[in-house]
Amino acid sequence: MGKLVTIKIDGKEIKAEEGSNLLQTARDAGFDIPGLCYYDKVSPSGACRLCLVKIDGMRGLTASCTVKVNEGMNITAFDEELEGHRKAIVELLISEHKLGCMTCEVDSGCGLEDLAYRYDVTVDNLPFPARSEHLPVEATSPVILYDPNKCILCERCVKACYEIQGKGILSFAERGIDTYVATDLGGLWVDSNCDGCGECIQACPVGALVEKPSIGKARKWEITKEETICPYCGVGCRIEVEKKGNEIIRINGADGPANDGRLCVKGRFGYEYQMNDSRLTTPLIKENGAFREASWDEALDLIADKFTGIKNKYGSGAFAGLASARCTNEDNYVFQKFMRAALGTNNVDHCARLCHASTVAGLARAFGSGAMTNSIKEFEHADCILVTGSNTTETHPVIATYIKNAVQKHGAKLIVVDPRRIDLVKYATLWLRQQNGTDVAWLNGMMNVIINEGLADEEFIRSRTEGYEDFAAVVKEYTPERVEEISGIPKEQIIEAARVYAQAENGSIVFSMGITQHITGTDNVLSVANLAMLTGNVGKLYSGVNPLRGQNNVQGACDLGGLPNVYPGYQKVVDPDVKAKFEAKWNAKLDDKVGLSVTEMMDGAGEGTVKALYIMGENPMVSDPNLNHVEASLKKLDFLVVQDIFMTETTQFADVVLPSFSSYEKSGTFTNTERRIQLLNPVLDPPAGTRDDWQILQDISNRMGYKMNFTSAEEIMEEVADVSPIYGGVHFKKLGVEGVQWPCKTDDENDRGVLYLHKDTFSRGLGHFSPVDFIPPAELPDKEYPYMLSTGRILFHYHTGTMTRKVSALNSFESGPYAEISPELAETLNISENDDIRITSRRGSIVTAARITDKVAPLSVFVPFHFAEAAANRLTNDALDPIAKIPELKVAACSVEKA
Amino acid sequence: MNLEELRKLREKGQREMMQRSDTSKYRIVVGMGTSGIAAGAREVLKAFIDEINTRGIKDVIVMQTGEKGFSSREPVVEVFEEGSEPVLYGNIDPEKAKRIVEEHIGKGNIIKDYQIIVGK
Amino acid sequence: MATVPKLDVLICGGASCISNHSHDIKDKIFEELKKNGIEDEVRVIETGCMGPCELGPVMLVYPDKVFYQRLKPSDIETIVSDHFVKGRPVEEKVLVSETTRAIIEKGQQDTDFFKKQTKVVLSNCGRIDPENIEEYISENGYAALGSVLTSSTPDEVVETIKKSGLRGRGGGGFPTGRKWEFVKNTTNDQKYVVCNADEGDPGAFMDRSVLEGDPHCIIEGMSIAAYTVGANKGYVYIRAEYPLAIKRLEHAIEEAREYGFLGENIFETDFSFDLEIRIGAGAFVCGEETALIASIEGERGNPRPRPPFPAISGLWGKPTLLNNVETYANIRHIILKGWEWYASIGTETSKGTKVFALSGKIKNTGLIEVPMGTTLRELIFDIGGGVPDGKKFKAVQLGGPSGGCVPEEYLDTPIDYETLIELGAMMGSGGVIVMDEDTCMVNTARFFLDFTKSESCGKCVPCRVGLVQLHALLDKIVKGNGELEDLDKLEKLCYSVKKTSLCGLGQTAPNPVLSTLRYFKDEYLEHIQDHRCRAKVCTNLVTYTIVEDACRSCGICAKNCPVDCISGEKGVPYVINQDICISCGTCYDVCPFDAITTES
Amino acid sequence: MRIDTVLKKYEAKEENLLYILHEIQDGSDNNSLNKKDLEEVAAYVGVPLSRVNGVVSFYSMFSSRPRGKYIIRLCQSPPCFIKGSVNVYEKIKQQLKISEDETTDDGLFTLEFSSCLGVCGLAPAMMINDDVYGNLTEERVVEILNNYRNLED
Repeated sequence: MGKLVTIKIDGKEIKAEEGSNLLQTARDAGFDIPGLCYYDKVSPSGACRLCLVKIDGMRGLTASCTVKVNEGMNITAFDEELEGHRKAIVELLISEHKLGCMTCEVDSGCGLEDLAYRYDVTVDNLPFPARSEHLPVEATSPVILYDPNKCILCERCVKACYEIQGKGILSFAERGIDTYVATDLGGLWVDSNCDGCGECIQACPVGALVEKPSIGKARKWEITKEETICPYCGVGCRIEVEKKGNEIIRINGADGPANDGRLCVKGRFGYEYQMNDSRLTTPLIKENGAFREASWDEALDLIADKFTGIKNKYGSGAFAGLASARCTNEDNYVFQKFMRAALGTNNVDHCARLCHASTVAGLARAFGSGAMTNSIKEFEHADCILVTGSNTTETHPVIATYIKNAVQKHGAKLIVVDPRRIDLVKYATLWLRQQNGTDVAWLNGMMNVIINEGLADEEFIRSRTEGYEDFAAVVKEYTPERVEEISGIPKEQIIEAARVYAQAENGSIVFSMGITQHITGTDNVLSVANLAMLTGNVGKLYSGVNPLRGQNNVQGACDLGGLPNVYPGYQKVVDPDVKAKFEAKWNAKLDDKVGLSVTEMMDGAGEGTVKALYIMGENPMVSDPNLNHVEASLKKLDFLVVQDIFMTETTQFADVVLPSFSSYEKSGTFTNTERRIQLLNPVLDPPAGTRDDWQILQDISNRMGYKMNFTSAEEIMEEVADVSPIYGGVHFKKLGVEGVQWPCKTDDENDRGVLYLHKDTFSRGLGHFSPVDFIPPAELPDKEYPYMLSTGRILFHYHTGTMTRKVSALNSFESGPYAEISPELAETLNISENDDIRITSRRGSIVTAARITDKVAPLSVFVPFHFAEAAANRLTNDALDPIAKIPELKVAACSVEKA
Repeated sequence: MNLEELRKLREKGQREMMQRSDTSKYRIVVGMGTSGIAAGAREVLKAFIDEINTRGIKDVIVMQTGEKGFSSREPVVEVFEEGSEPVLYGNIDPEKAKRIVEEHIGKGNIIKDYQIIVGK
Repeated sequence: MATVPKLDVLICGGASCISNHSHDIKDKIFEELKKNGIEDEVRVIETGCMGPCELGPVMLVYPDKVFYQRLKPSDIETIVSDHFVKGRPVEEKVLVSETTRAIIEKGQQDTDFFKKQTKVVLSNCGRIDPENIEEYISENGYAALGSVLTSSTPDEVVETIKKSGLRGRGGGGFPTGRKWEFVKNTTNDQKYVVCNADEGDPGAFMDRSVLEGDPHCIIEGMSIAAYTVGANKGYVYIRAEYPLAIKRLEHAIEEAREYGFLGENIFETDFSFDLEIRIGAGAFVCGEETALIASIEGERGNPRPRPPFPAISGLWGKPTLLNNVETYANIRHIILKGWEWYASIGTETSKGTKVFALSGKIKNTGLIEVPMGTTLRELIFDIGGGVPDGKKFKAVQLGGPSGGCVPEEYLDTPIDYETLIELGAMMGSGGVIVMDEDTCMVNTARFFLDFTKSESCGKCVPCRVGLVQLHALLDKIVKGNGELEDLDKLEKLCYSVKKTSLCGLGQTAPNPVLSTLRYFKDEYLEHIQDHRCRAKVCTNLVTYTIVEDACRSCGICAKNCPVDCISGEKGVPYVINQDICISCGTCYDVCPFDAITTES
Repeated sequence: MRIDTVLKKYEAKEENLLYILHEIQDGSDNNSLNKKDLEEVAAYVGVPLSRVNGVVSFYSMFSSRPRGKYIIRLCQSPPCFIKGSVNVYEKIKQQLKISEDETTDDGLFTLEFSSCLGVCGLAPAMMINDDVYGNLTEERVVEILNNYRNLED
């Protein structure tokens, strides 16, 4: 908050912050100065000229949206002259505007319509003829419709696309009266690089840009709006759901702490699955290989009976459960409590095993806490951001916008280290293209340079860390020359990257599964932590080590104990004091051994030691490595229960399928990737016949004799706060729109948790340097399988596609599987674009369409893993990181041939 | 570069201007701004050089300058002769240029009907 | 050495006279002069078109003020022997009329061309070789820079410029010294000086002329400015339409670097400065300073809101001094000759000289430089030689599309920034476009709006849409469909566009409409009420008819009529079918007997 | 000219965009900027494609449509208007059978308007590529155009 100054508007004295926007200040003070081009999220244009005011001492009229408040300003906001000019401007706008208000999507919510009403401007009393010829409407985008005839050229969309989203797909083309908004080089919208985030629509004050899927669905006055959290990725964007009855009409970005109103294409347009007819609305029981509908009582009794039988016969160790990164914290708490207290096993895990198990393990060892150290919006203010193994633009689109903002608005240096030419490369100062799975090598190489050139933060190392000597001894061996040999990155680039990162005032590291999904995942994470500590880039604002968590609540599912080794709040199951505490709190006898991880559960099922599996909202039949093995294992189970909202590739193997709530229907909380616990709002009524996940579990538990009496999600969170110190201060009443960031240990309303971790002291006391040596991936290309296979996500689909593949808007961007191959490879194998190719690994084979692109390295293949019909995970390697048990999804050897 | 060097350079330049008049009796200066060129000054300049070469005249140099401002009289040519008022010719074309060489340079006769009457 | 001639003989070299063999007459005169041995006493000058083409070939004799018409080579022998030798004009070839008196008067004025001029900015143009830095140095070049760098503080320079009274020559007339002071007083480690060589108004071309003819004076002016405000980098933004100016300046910059006038430690001081050229690509609006900055940055030339002013936040957000070519060209003269000298020229509020570009319906088109305070009449008639072809002066347009039209009755106003504003025009860059009776003022206003609307960047509403609507209203009037209330609408909208537009383009674009409405409202009324265009320009309002007596039934008009609305046959005068006629004027142009008249 | 050679001459900064575009266009076969070139320029300078398109379409001297070998820029300044540029326009139209922004079938000439060529004293004027012609009359227009045509024979 800057200095308060006094200004006068139309004679009224107003206190305002010095340097604040005059138009905003005036409006906040109740002066309804009109203005169409002003948008508080982008730089002012001063283009519409409606907000003109008179300011003493300034010549002529001044657009108040472009003026900063100064002490003593004396402003005339309304007089006859100004209002006359404003009316004239509205008349001019109306003379150019296609007046189709009665069929316009934004009728009654249109800035220009409001002003026409206010200034009594109609077609009949226009002093000049209205424009009669109309330009063609641009409707080729799957999600956005642009009507140039309604466009008032306020530039808000153009600025939103560049200044907010960092994309710059839109620009004005031509000039003067012929100006219009064009994409890229002016071609069709559908052919452009527009990825459909719709930020432009949100910025449009009139009906020139509208959501195509919403057209004709509802008038503005039929709509009610409620806010909740986006169901997709780990960013945790706040959304405003517009609904008519129980149907979603459109979704807007709302001002949440992680997104400032920004959204991506999935967040805005990915809601259609919610209205899909194939939604599960009744429990299903498999009989003779086919599902039949069943009552809740029948289904739940059956499960309770079966479980009791198995428990009696094989003991608790025969159970395993997959908690869910898609469900709420409360669901996950009840799930693990059910598994641990009711069934008596620590065999609980979830798909975090497949994404960030190594992060949790590595960062816990280095820092004492396995989460993102800093917060999302801090990225915008970092001087240097090193992004590695994260295709942020596609996997965490809104986080990518802050990284782009840092580069474009504040001149930050971006270093991308990735085998693929990902979108962020366009924004990068440096792009280092390493061989897959050589991360320890290049990280050690950078640190070798930093130490040799005296760029290390010696004071930080001395006062905040331990283990430096051993670590430095290993790093010494990784000269840039040697690293070039291992990683394929030219040594000059390693040196340059080392300098850029080390010399930044605030260097931030962003990583994701490109780092974690290796047999050396934990080593990789330790190396990343070493790099941050070496340069003192942890424990302060705008810096840190920032693993981006993939799913909406993967952080929460881990926090709440959806892991085989810890209770909620990362309290170790092997710690007798902890066990004793939980036994007392839960009034149950608990398992004292670390349970099975996801991959181990599948092995156990295959080997027959695991008899019953309970899956809550996960789809291992697409998401897990080596699917042929998973399939065989699932088939061997005695009893499989799956809770979900749709039938999936996994439910087909279930004995009982239970229908639950979708995100839009849920109460409870999600914890996003920056450790922020945010409150969900049930914006839609769930379909009849469905039950919330935690309620289902509680019902089964009660039927099995372990009583749980929660009546609401809020009550569950109260228990969480009670048993888990890092959530100790988390209460629904306190969360509001901002939420809190754990650790939040006190009930104090002002304790909003911790923005960035490890200030002054690490969670574990001193930061720990680990000496890490390079180990090559488990499987490398050879004669038989000569190419490097990697997998990952794409922007338009989510995880196993259960939701997104039921959204036609998203399907129009990308409807099915494909494999990226390089032009070189295509030429060698005589493959043309869209040709069917067969990709084979030691574990399986798929056929999919070829996409030829220089995104991938010449001898590499990339396959998105969302698509069951050509599931990448039929090919992937389930070799594990020995510490974190994470499989090496990012590296496998494969062969490619024309199918 | 310092002030002294600048002064020397200036004096040298001024001297050369005078010397130039010593060695060359005439200096033909063609206005080669865009206006002049648009009106054909380039052809005029070429005509002067060609004609002087053809006739083997030695004591004349042809130079260029910017435009004097007489747009309506472009191309404009000024003939300097040691000890005389410069003569300003307007609306010159290659033919007229040849005549200037022949008459003015060759015989010392000012061609009055080419002269820009305004001024002086 | 030429002797002073006793007689000046002006032979019309207009196209029409030439086609009537005026060159034969000229040759004959030379022949006769020689024969009579008086070639030194008579100066023969071929002039531009004198106007009365129907009387051609024509010839004027001064100081006798005799006008000869319809000359044939055979007349010359007598004229030379009787008139030139004996002083007795050959009466039967002499025509005395209103028109000829006017022509004679005008010819007289030719000789006034130089008398009223004072060359400061243009002093080197057309004198030195612009591609030879040593010639510039010989003319005291870089002496001002040397003196400032070695013996003046930036404050002293500001003071000198302020006291000189120099005001921005690009249009607005903001005091240059004060602008320099603003930029000097900002604290920033990076500042820029920029030269706006995106020639302000169409119709003004002095900036091009200076860049082509004396490029070093801009480098020197900018260097002095950079030293004064604390900048080390400068940009000259030139329109791409001026390839020669770009080439000459590029060359000059190279030379200046070579001689150490640009670069590090200039004149062995701490001052370092370098200059780069940036070129436009065809956008009039880039002459506006914030649009120019955007263009230098490599963006669309969309103006940016002010405040912040470029002096505070300009190029790349840094304090930026922006002056135009002519302003910078004045600097070295002020430094060398002192502010007192400069301030002694001009009027109370406007000091020094101003370069004007005379164009349009004026005899001596070109660049002239006069002290501020010279009257428009002196400019147009004494120096510019008045309107050619015997036509009547109607108005002078000053300041291009941003300026206004001034009628005859205000021609005696001394020119300075303030008086022109009062007249509804503006100094602009100094474009002086003269219009004669053949110019329709409504159509002219429409032309200007057509120009500004197609040059509007489109960013702000009043300019983008307002100019289109103003143009549409004018178009309606020009086409004969105007209504009286359109005049009110025009005026009201002009006022709003002026007051609310984002940048100078929109703020001044209505001026041509407002000034013509002010001085030539009768023409607007004629168009609307009488469907009449007195200049016979607005084709929809002009009726062509064939004068029966004059028609020789040759049929050329019918043959050329694009809509076949002329009919007739041998021996009978042709007739135009007015229902079909589109008033294109083709028949009028092709008729060999001038049998077609226009009415409005 | 290969676009790389042009790019190499300039620092990869947005401020060089206009220079680069001019040079590529001048070196092209058809006085225009094609999509591929623009994509390369955008990538080199580091700005979004849309920014490049915005610039190309804003400035009248750039064209993304193929144009003739000779670009005629007819001055539309007020002095030229007053001195009859309309007649010159009509003559060119008649001679070349093209209007504003059109190219002759033989790909030789494109006719465009310019806001001012700065030779107002010689109005009406036009520019053909880098050469300016003043004091235009209908006859002179024919003569000039023929000169260019003859160059091709």
